[in-house]
Amino acid sequence: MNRINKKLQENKKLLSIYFTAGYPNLKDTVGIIEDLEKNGVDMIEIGLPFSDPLADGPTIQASSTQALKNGMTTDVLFDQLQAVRKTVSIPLVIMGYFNPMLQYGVEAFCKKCAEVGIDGLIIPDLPVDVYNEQYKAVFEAYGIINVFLITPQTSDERIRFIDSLSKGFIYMVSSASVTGSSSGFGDAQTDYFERIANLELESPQIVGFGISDHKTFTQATTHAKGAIIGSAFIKHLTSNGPENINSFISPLLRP
Amino acid sequence: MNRINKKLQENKKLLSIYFTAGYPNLKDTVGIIEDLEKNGVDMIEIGLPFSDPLADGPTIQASSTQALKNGMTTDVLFDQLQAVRKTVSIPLVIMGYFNPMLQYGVEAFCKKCAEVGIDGLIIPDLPVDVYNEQYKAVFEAYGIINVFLITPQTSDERIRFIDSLSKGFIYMVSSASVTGSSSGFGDAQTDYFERIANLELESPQIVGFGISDHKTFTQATTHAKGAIIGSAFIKHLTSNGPENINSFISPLLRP
Amino acid sequence: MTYNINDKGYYGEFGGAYIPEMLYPNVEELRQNYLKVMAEPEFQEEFNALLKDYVGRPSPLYFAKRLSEKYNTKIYLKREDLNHTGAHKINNTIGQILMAKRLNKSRIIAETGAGQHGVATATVCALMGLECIVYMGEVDIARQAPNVARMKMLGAKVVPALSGSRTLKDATNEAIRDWINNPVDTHYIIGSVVGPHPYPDMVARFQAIVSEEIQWQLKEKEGTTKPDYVVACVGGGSNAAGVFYHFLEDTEVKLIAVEAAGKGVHSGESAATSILGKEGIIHGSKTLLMQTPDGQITEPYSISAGLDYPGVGPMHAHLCKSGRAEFIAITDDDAMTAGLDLCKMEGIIPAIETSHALAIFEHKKFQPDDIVVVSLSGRGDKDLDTYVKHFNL
Amino acid sequence: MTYNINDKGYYGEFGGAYIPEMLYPNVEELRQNYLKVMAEPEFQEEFNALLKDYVGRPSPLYFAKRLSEKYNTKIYLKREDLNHTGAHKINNTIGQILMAKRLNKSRIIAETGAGQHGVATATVCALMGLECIVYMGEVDIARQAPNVARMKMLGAKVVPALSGSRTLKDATNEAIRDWINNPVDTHYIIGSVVGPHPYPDMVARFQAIVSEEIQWQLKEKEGTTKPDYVVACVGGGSNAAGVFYHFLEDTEVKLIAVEAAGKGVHSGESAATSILGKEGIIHGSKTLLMQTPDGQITEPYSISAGLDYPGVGPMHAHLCKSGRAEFIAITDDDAMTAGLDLCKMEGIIPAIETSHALAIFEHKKFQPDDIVVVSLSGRGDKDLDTYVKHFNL
Ligand SMILES: Cc1ncc(COP(=O)(O)O)c(C=O)c1O
Ligand SMILES: Cc1ncc(COP(=O)(O)O)c(C=O)c1O
Repeated sequence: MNRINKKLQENKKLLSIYFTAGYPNLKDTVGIIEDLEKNGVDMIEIGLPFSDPLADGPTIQASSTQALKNGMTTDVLFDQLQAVRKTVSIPLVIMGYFNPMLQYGVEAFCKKCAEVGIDGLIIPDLPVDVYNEQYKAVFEAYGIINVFLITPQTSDERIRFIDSLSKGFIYMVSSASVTGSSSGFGDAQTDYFERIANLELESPQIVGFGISDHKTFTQATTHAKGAIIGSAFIKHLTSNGPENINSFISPLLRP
Repeated sequence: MNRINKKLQENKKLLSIYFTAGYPNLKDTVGIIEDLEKNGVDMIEIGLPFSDPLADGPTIQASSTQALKNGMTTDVLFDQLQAVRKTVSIPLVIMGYFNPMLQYGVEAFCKKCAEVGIDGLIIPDLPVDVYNEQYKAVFEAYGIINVFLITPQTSDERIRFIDSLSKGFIYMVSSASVTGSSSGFGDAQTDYFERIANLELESPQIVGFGISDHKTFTQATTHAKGAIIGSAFIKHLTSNGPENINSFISPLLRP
Repeated sequence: MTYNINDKGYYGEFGGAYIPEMLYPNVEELRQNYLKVMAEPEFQEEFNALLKDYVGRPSPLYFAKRLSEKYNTKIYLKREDLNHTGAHKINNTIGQILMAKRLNKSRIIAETGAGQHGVATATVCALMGLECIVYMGEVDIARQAPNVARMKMLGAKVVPALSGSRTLKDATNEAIRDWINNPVDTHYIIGSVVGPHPYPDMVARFQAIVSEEIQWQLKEKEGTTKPDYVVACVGGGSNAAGVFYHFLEDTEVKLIAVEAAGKGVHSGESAATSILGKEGIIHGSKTLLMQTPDGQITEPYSISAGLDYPGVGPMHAHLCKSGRAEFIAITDDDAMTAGLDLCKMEGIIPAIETSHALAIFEHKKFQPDDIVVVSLSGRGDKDLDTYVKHFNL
Repeated sequence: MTYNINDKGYYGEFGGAYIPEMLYPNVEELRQNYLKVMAEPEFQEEFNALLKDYVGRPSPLYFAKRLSEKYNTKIYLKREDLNHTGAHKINNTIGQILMAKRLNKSRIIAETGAGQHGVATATVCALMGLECIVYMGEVDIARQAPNVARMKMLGAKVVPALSGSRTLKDATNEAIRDWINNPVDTHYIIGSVVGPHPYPDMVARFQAIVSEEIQWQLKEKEGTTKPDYVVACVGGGSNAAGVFYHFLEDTEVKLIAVEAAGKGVHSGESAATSILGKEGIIHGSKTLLMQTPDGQITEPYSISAGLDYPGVGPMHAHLCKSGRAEFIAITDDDAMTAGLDLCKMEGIIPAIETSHALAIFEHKKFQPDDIVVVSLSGRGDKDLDTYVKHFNL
């Protein structure tokens, strides 16, 4: 069973952390992953940096630009991850834009993911239909879970379609926005969270975008299985470097 | 008999000098006239300054602008000339643009000219035909001679027409140009001078434009009755002030 | 009473050719030929083909919906701003360059204020491969920099006029001086309905295409060839002459000429000739002009270089004196506001000259079913700096 | 083989809609409606009326006599520079603003490179009274200052894009981010045949008016609807799409797409996508784009802001790969020279984008009886500073 599915079966709200591979320094990737696991994080999204991350806000954009400047590439990332499974056991997901994967070759990419122990992919600009028609078979052949996004604008019908294709969890974008945009949740989010809960989907949902602290994590996970923190963690790395991950994670879990 | 006609009967080449009234200083007008006569000049064109002297080059333009700044107006000029005939006996001609005369009233202007002893007018922008149809009677009533211009482009036919209207002399523009343009005469001018001479006009011709020294004066008056110096004299005034007129005139007449 | 020119070259008591003898051969040549040449079928054909394929005529007659709603009347904009080079000026330069070619001239001179006429002249000279010299006041060179750059790109020589107020009047003086100095090979393309006869009439005839189009365009849109009002700004008056032309003798069509009041008609910084001017002679024409009691021409002022002229063409002097056209003076500020308003309401950035005409709606009330045609004489690309500074954009 | 789009939104293997789920409702709404709306008679009527009365269409097809003589072939210039706002871009924004209104959008966003699309968008927003936000790279804001001023005058908010090369690509990223953040009330008016399906097709259809006109205009002038060659510069490709559109399937008409070689195709400072690009995904579309072997999008370079884009629309990727169109890359210097040449020979100052297309005549020999139609996609008013500096005028 894929590590993601196993993790989703645990009887707890999951904390997932996104960070950009190669940021702040090229070789921080694995250290950060290890530290995150040590500090109790349940799942990690490793950002494969892209020159034109159009679904991301300024924080993640800036970290991607820096990571690319540091020398991060697809090959370098896979090299760094080569031995990650010797030390890390929580689910690892690569989050990245489709073009670098396309250039690498989608099959080669999936194969390599499987080799190094990546469990899933989040590709914001690979639409569900294209995945379904062209890439599903490859992903499944290599046991890679593709994670789809839904947003407050996604219709119930489409959500059910996405649910039917999901093999792991659904990435529930908290509000219509790029990453790092909103701070805190209002009535609109609460309504949306409840609407989705009422759909009683097969796939568990993990909420992303706009989660930055214990409060928003708790709000987001009232109905959902877990939540993902991205920009807030990148900001922490920018201010505090990769050494003090504990000071970010521990107040999140034990306020 | 008008002083101009009398002067034209003298058996000599006539030297006529143009200067701008009120230049270099507002009250220089009469003094300059008196000095010019004393130094042997035969006729004087007194420039009534105009804001937009479109037939004049930079030298006369600049002197006009300065004269206006000094406070020269039509009234001021006539005031200054009130007593000029007490000291000056050579022909005096006012050279000016038509608009100031029009504003003064053409009849009033002629009347005033007659009163102060002005013998003729040169009005570059009053065309022959307009003069002929509208103003001839007034000019003649006050005994004011209107002086017409001809240029190298003027056809023989038109020259004869102009000749027929002329009561004094014809102002022969040496070359197609604004004042102060050319320096010295070439073959074109010589041909033109000869062509006009051959027409054997009734009115004597006085050449203007491009005469600056004894040489050009001599060239210009080989065929013509006289010549007018304008810009060169203004330049002299600008450099030497109104006191040293002798140093300009005497080398012209006695090189 | 007729509002057109008579065979002596006068509109009523205004017009004529008050030129130095040095210009006589040139002006006379033109006078004797212009109507004949313009009547030639080949001339007409060439002129019309260039207006269509090169200039982009007909220019649209655009119903300005939002502006019409705002002022509760029917406002049509005659879109001369869409002409090649961006103003009505090119209608005239196309005509005159063809005229110059037929008169075998190889060298072209022009004056310019806003630079639109300079650009239009440089353009047709490039098109015909003729040498081009444009005189432009030093002040205007500074405030209409984009047009100076355009003229240079088009291969014209731009010569600064340094005398007087260093604006349009002085540029015109310099052009006339050039013409005096170059009487044989040179044609002077005057940019407005000013100057000695036959220029006012010739330029008006070349611009008359504008009102000719308005007639059939309005017929298409409103079922009538007659607007209730035609409104145009007046510098020298070529734009107004063009939109008025075919309506001159039809007094059911009311004509409104808008002049530049500058900082206020009686501020001492104005170019409102119809109010401040008196009969006199400027640039070879008997007309209304701003002058001292002594007959010295006054230095005008307007924020708009193209209206910054102390005279108007003799046609307009006659229209004013006879009461055929209503003359209204609009200040810098009111013009600028009307210009910005057009940008925001209709998505059209007008030349500041044109903005004066647009200000009419804040100054005069029209009836809901009045058809008001405003000449959108030019686009505002040349004026961006002035607008941006004025409004602190 | 067909060169048009298929019902899945692909031109051959290029196209599609590679968009984040956040954009799905917007793009899907558009996809489901665009053909239906465009087919509505009232839409057609409103679109065509605005093109005629507001934009000034048809734009002339001008026979460039002197240029034709110089290159000994028949050169026609399709005068999109005469459109309101000065380029072909407005054809598309008129169409899209009407679309946006029918989809009940109240807020408009756009990206712009040269500023022409930004101006065209700001213009139609003013016309319709809609809020307008334009994203523009910081570098382009500096080099196309006149267009920035125009957008401000038209009431648009210009937001600088500060990431990447701070040019068109980055402005597009920012616009997409805005759209993601404002999914309900906002329509994104993309300025070229790029972006996710249905944008490339929708924009091409709005621009198709250009080749439709060329057909009947050429019929009038040459007795045939078919030119031998059609030449257009390609940034994203909307201009080329417009002039190619009605000739796509008729292979007797040869198509030439001109890209910006910048300082030389292999100088490292270029925007010649057809040579330097590989298949990939940019701005929601599978197409050719300049990228590292690793799939990072390369920062392009061209002196012309409108061609300074690392991709081309999927239609053009297909035209290139299939060989239907010939792709030629022109350097900064050659483009500038061709631009100045047009000024001096024909009195038309072209946009620097357009100058790239004009440089074709120094790079390819045509036969004396070839009819070569070049899209004069825009006027050069926005580029005066760049020209003046380049040539030390
Ligand atoms: C756009 C525009 N409108 C009007 C004028 C005023 O000139 P005229 O009165 O001759 O039309 C100018 C002069 O440059 C101009 O550029
Ligand atoms: C005049 C002009 N031509 C061409 C282009 C290139 O864009 P596209 O290839 O979409 O026509 C631009 C872009 O701004 C432009 O302004």
